[in-house]
Amino acid sequence: MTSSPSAAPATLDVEAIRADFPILSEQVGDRPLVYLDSAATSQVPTRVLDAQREFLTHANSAVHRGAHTLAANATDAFEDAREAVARFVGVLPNQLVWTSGATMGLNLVAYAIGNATLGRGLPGSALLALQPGDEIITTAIEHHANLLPWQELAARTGAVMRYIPAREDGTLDLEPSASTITDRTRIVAFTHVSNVLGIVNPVTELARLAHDAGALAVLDACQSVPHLPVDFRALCVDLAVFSGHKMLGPYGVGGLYGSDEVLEALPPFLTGGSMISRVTLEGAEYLPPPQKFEAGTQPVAPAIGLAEATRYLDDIGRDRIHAHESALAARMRDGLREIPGVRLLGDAEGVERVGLWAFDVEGVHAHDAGQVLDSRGIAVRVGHHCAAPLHERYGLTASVRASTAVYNTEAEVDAFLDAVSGIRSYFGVSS
Amino acid sequence: MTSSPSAAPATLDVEAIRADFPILSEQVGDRPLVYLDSAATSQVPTRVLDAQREFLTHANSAVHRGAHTLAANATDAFEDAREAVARFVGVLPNQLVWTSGATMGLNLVAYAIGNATLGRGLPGSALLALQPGDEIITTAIEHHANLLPWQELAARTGAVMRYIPAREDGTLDLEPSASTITDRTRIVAFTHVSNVLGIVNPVTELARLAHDAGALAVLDACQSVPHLPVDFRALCVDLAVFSGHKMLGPYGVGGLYGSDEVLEALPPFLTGGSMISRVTLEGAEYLPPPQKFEAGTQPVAPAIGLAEATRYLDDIGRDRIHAHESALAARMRDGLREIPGVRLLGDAEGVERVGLWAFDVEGVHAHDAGQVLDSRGIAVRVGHHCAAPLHERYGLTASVRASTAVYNTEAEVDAFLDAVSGIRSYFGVSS
Amino acid sequence: MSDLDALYRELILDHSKHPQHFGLADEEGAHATSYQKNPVCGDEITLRARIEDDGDTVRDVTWEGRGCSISQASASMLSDLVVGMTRTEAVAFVDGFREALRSRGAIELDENTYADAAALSGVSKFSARVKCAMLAWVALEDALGRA
Amino acid sequence: MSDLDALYRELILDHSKHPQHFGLADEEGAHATSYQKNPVCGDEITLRARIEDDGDTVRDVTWEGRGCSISQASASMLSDLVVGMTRTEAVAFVDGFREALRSRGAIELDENTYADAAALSGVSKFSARVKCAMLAWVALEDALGRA
Ligand SMILES: Cc1ncc(COP(=O)(O)O)c(C=O)c1O
Ligand SMILES: Cc1ncc(COP(=O)(O)O)c(C=O)c1O
Ligand code: FES
Ligand code: FES
Repeated sequence: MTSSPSAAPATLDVEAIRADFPILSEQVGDRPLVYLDSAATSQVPTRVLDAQREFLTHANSAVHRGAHTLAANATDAFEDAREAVARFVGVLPNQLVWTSGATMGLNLVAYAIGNATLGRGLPGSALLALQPGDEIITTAIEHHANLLPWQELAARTGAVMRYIPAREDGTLDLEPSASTITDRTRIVAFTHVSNVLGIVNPVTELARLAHDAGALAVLDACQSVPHLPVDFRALCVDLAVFSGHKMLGPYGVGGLYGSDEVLEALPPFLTGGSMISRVTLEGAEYLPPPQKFEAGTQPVAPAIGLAEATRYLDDIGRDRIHAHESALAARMRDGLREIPGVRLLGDAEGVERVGLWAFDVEGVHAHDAGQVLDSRGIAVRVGHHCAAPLHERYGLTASVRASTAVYNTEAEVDAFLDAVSGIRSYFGVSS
Repeated sequence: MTSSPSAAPATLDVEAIRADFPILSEQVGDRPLVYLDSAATSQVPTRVLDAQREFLTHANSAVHRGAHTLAANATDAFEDAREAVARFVGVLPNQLVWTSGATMGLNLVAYAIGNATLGRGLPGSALLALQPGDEIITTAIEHHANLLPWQELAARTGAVMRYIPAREDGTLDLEPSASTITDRTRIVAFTHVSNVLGIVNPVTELARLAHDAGALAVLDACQSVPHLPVDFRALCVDLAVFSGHKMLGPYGVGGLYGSDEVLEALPPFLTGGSMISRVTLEGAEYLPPPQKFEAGTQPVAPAIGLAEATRYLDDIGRDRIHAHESALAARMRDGLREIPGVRLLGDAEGVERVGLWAFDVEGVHAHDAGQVLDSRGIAVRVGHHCAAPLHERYGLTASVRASTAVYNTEAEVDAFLDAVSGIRSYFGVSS
Repeated sequence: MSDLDALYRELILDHSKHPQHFGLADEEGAHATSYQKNPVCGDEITLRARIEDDGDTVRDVTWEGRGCSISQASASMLSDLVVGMTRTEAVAFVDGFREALRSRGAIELDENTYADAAALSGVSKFSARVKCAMLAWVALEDALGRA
Repeated sequence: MSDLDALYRELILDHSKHPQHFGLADEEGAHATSYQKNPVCGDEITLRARIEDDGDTVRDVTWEGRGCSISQASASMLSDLVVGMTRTEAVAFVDGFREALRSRGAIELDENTYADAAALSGVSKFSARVKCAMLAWVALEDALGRA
C-alpha cells in the first residue's frame, strides 16, 4: 500500500496535543486527572483562549452598525469567524446562524415553525405551518434537547409526536411501520450520533425518507461535528445544530445550519436589535438570513474562539482525530466486555462510531460506580445523560459514560478499565 | 460637612483603572483610541479575562449532574457566580436566571407568556395567559429588544400594543390618557435608562402604575446595571433583564430576575437538558426556577467572568462610578451645547442620568460625522442605536452617540468635543 | 481511610445491601405518604410515616424506592431511628441532619444522637451526593407535616 | 492626504451638496423604478431608469432618497455617467464598480472609465461604508433588470 494522503492517517502526537490543554495536568486528590467526559463538555486548547483574549484586548467592539475603525475590525473578525466555522461544516457563511448552543438552535427551529403556524413570517412561511394531526418524528434515542422542543411544539400546535424505535443493539429500526414516516410527517428530527450510544446514524437515508414524505430533515450534530468530518450539505439535511463547548470551543456559542430555502421561509424566532431593516411602533421588517435569526448582541468573542477551535481541529486533521478516538473506543470496548457484570449500551457490530461508551455495572448504582472512578481521578459521567427515554428502553434510570477526545491516551483508557474492574468488588457484589 | 461614607464619593484613580483595560492603549491609525461606545459594548478588565481562564484551565467541566470532583468544583464555581451576580442586583440566587443576554431575557418572558396563553405550564400559569384585546404597554423610547418581542407576542395572541409617549425633552409622559395603563393592561415593559437618552426613568412609579392595574412590570435594565447601584426588589419590578457585555463582563451571558411568584407561574421557554425532573416519550415535568428556564449547557465560563466583573465594579464602588460618569456627561453636555448646529436628544433638566449623549449635527449625516470622529481615533456610535421609533419621534433616522464608562477621562471628553466642533466645517456646512 | 472509604463506611454498605423497613406498611391510623425525587439523578422514594394514637409519637416509617447506596442506606437508617420520637423531636432530628450534611464537612453528626446515621457525615464533603443522603429525610419531613 | 480626505474627496463633497438628477422623472416609455435600503443605517433610495425607444440605450436615470454624503454623491455621479450606455455596458459598469469597492483597497477605479465616480475608490478601504457607495448602483442594476 502506498502512503498516499488518503491512506490510513498517521497516528497523533498525543503528548504534544496534551500540552495545549493545561487542565489535563490537574490532580484530583493525589491522582492525575483522567478526563473522560468530553461528550458533556470538552476542554479548551490554549490557542482558543488566546484568540479570544487577543480579540478582547485589541479589537473588541460591537459588530455591525459601527462606523468606527474598531467596530469595522471587530465586524471583519466576527464575519471571518462565521466563514471559518461554516467551511468546517461544509456550508456557506450565510447559511450559518450563530446560536448560544445546540439546545437554542433546536428551540429556534421549533419556535420558528410554531410562529409560522400562528401566521407569522413572510408569505412563504405558511409552507412550514403545521396542521393539527400533522406528525413530528424523532427517535427513541434522542437527547432531551431534540425531544422536548418538539413535544412542546406538538402540544402548542396540535401536531402528533411519533418515534422511530431503536433496536436492542442501539441502531435505529427504519423498517417502515405505522409509527414511522408517513405522508402526514412534516418534520423528522434525529441525531447524527447519540451521546449515549456513540453510533453514527444513517443520516442521508433518514434525510431521504424525510424528503420523500415532503418533511424537513433536522439534524442534531452535537456529537458528530467535534469528532468526524461533517458536511451538512452532502448529508442532505435541511437544518442542523451543534455546540461550541463540545468541540474544543468556548461556552455560549453554537451554530445552526439551514439551507437557503428553509432559512428564507422560516419566520424569525428571537426578535430585537440588528435583525431588522425597519421598525416602527406598528411593526417591523426583518433582514435576510442569517441576520434575521441573530437578534441582539451576538457572542462575538466566543464565535472567534470557536473559529480558532475549528482551525485547531483541522490542523490536526479530522480523519486522524476520528481514527485516534475510534482506536481508543475499540480498546475500551474490548476491555469493558471482559469485566464481569458490565453491560455495554448499544454494542452494535459493524457500525461506525465515535469514541464513547455508556454501560451499566450490574448491582451497582451508576452514581456509586462513578464515585469509585472519581476516587481514582477518573472523570466520567453518570446519570441518564439527558436521554431518559433511551435509558428507560434499556430498563435503566442511569448509566456510566466514558467519552474521549483527541487528547486522551491509551494509558488513560487502561487506567479507566482497571478502575472499572474494581467497582463490583468494592461494593461487595459477587460476580 | 463631615466626610461620612455617604458623602460625595472620592474621585477615582482613572489612570490605575485604565491599566486594567489593555485595549485602551490601542492606536487608531496614528491616534490613541478614545473609546466612547461603552453603551454598545463595554471593555473587559484583565481580572475578568483571568477569572475565566483560571476556571477553564483548572476546573472546567459540565456543571450539575456530574458526580466527579471536577464537575462538583465547576458546579460550585458556577453557583457561586450566580450568588455574586444576584447580590449585585439585589436579588436571591434562585431569582436569577442565566440568559445569553438581555434580548434573550426579554424574549424568554414574552414567549413564556405566549406559552401560558397556549395553555402550557402549570395550573398557575393560566393567570399569565393573554386574551385578545388585552393590552401590552411599552414606551416610545425603547430599544428594539424591548419592543419587537412584545409586538410579536401581541400578533401571536391578539393582544394590543400601547405606548407611553415621550416628551420633547426625553422624559416619559405619564399623564393618564387612553393610550396608557388601563385595566386591560397586562404587561408594562419599560427601560430603566434609554440607550439613546441616558435619562433614568421613574421605575418605582411605573411599577406602581402597572401593579395598580394588575399588570406585570418588566424592566430593561441593560443601561442601568452597569452604571448605577440597582436593586430590583427595591424597585418593585416583577421581571428585569441585563447583559454581561455591557457591564465589563463577557459576551454570551446575561441575567433575568423574576420574583418567586412570577418565576413559579411562568411556563418554561427553551426546553432541553437540565431543566426537567422527568422525561418520557409522552411528556416532561420541569424543575423549579431558576433551572426551569435554563435548558441545555449554560454559559459557565462567561457567568464566572460576569461575577468577577461585578466584584470589580463593587471594588471601585458603584456610587463612585456613577459620580465619575455623571461628571463626564455633564462636561460633555456643557461642551456640546456650545457647538453650533449640535442638537442634543433628551436634554431634560433636573433628571438623573447616566454618562451618555446622543446628538444630531445639523446638515451632516450621522455616519459622516462619525467618520470624522473616527479619523481622530474617537469611537462613537452612529445610527438609530436600535431605537428607530425614538429617532422618528425626533424627525431623525440616525444620531451620533458618545457613551462613557468608568475608564473614560476628562481629557478624552475634551478631545471628543474638539473633534465634534470641527465636523460641520469639514463638510462645508455653514454655521 | 481513603476519601472513598470515608464516604462508603461499612455501615452504609451494610444498610444498602440489607435495607430496613423497606416495603410500605398499610395505611392504618394517622399516616401520610411522601413521594420525593432527586432531580440530579431521577431516583425516587416513597416514604410512609404512621403516627400513634396519641397523635404525636412516630409509630413507624416504611419506604420504597430506588437509588444509589447512599440514598438506600440513609432511608434504612432513618426509618430505624425515628420510631418512637415525637413530631418535634423528629423534625429537630431532620434539621440537625440537614445542617451537618450541608456543612461541606464542617459538622460531624454526633454518634450518640444519630447512631448508624452518623456514618453519613462523610457525605457532606461530596456536594454532589448530599441530595442522595437527604432524600428520605426530606420525605419524612414532608410526611410528618401532613400526617 | 489623510485617510479621511481620501474618503471624502472634494468631488464627493461637491456632488453630495449639489446632487445631479435628483427628483424622479415621469414614468414615460420603457422604465423601471427600484427601491433600495441600506440595512446598516436604514437610509434609502428610489431610482428610476428610463430606456430609449430602441429598447437598449439608457435614456436617463433619476433618483430620490436620503443618506450620507457618500451615498448621495455616488447616486449623483452614477446617474450622470450611465446616460447613453447600452444595457450591457451599464451592467458591466456596475460590475466593475462593485468589484473595486469590495476589493478592500486593492483595485482603483479607472478615471477614464469612471470619471467623477473614480473618486469613490477610497471608500473601498472603509468596509462599513461600501454599502453607502453601492446603494444607487444596486438600485440601477435592479431597475435595468426590470425595465
Ligand atoms: C436599553 C437596551 N436594551 C436592550 C439591549 C439589548 O442588549 P443585548 O444586545 O445585550 O441583548 C440594549 C443593548 O444594545 C440596550 O441598550
Ligand atoms: C446529542 C446531543 N444533543 C444536544 C445536546 C445539547 O447541547 P447543549 O447543551 O450544548 O445545548 C447535547 C449535549 O449534551 C448532546 O449530546
Ligand atoms: S444517585 Fe440518585 S439518589 Fe443517589
Ligand atoms: S450611512 Fe446610510 S447610506 Fe451611508
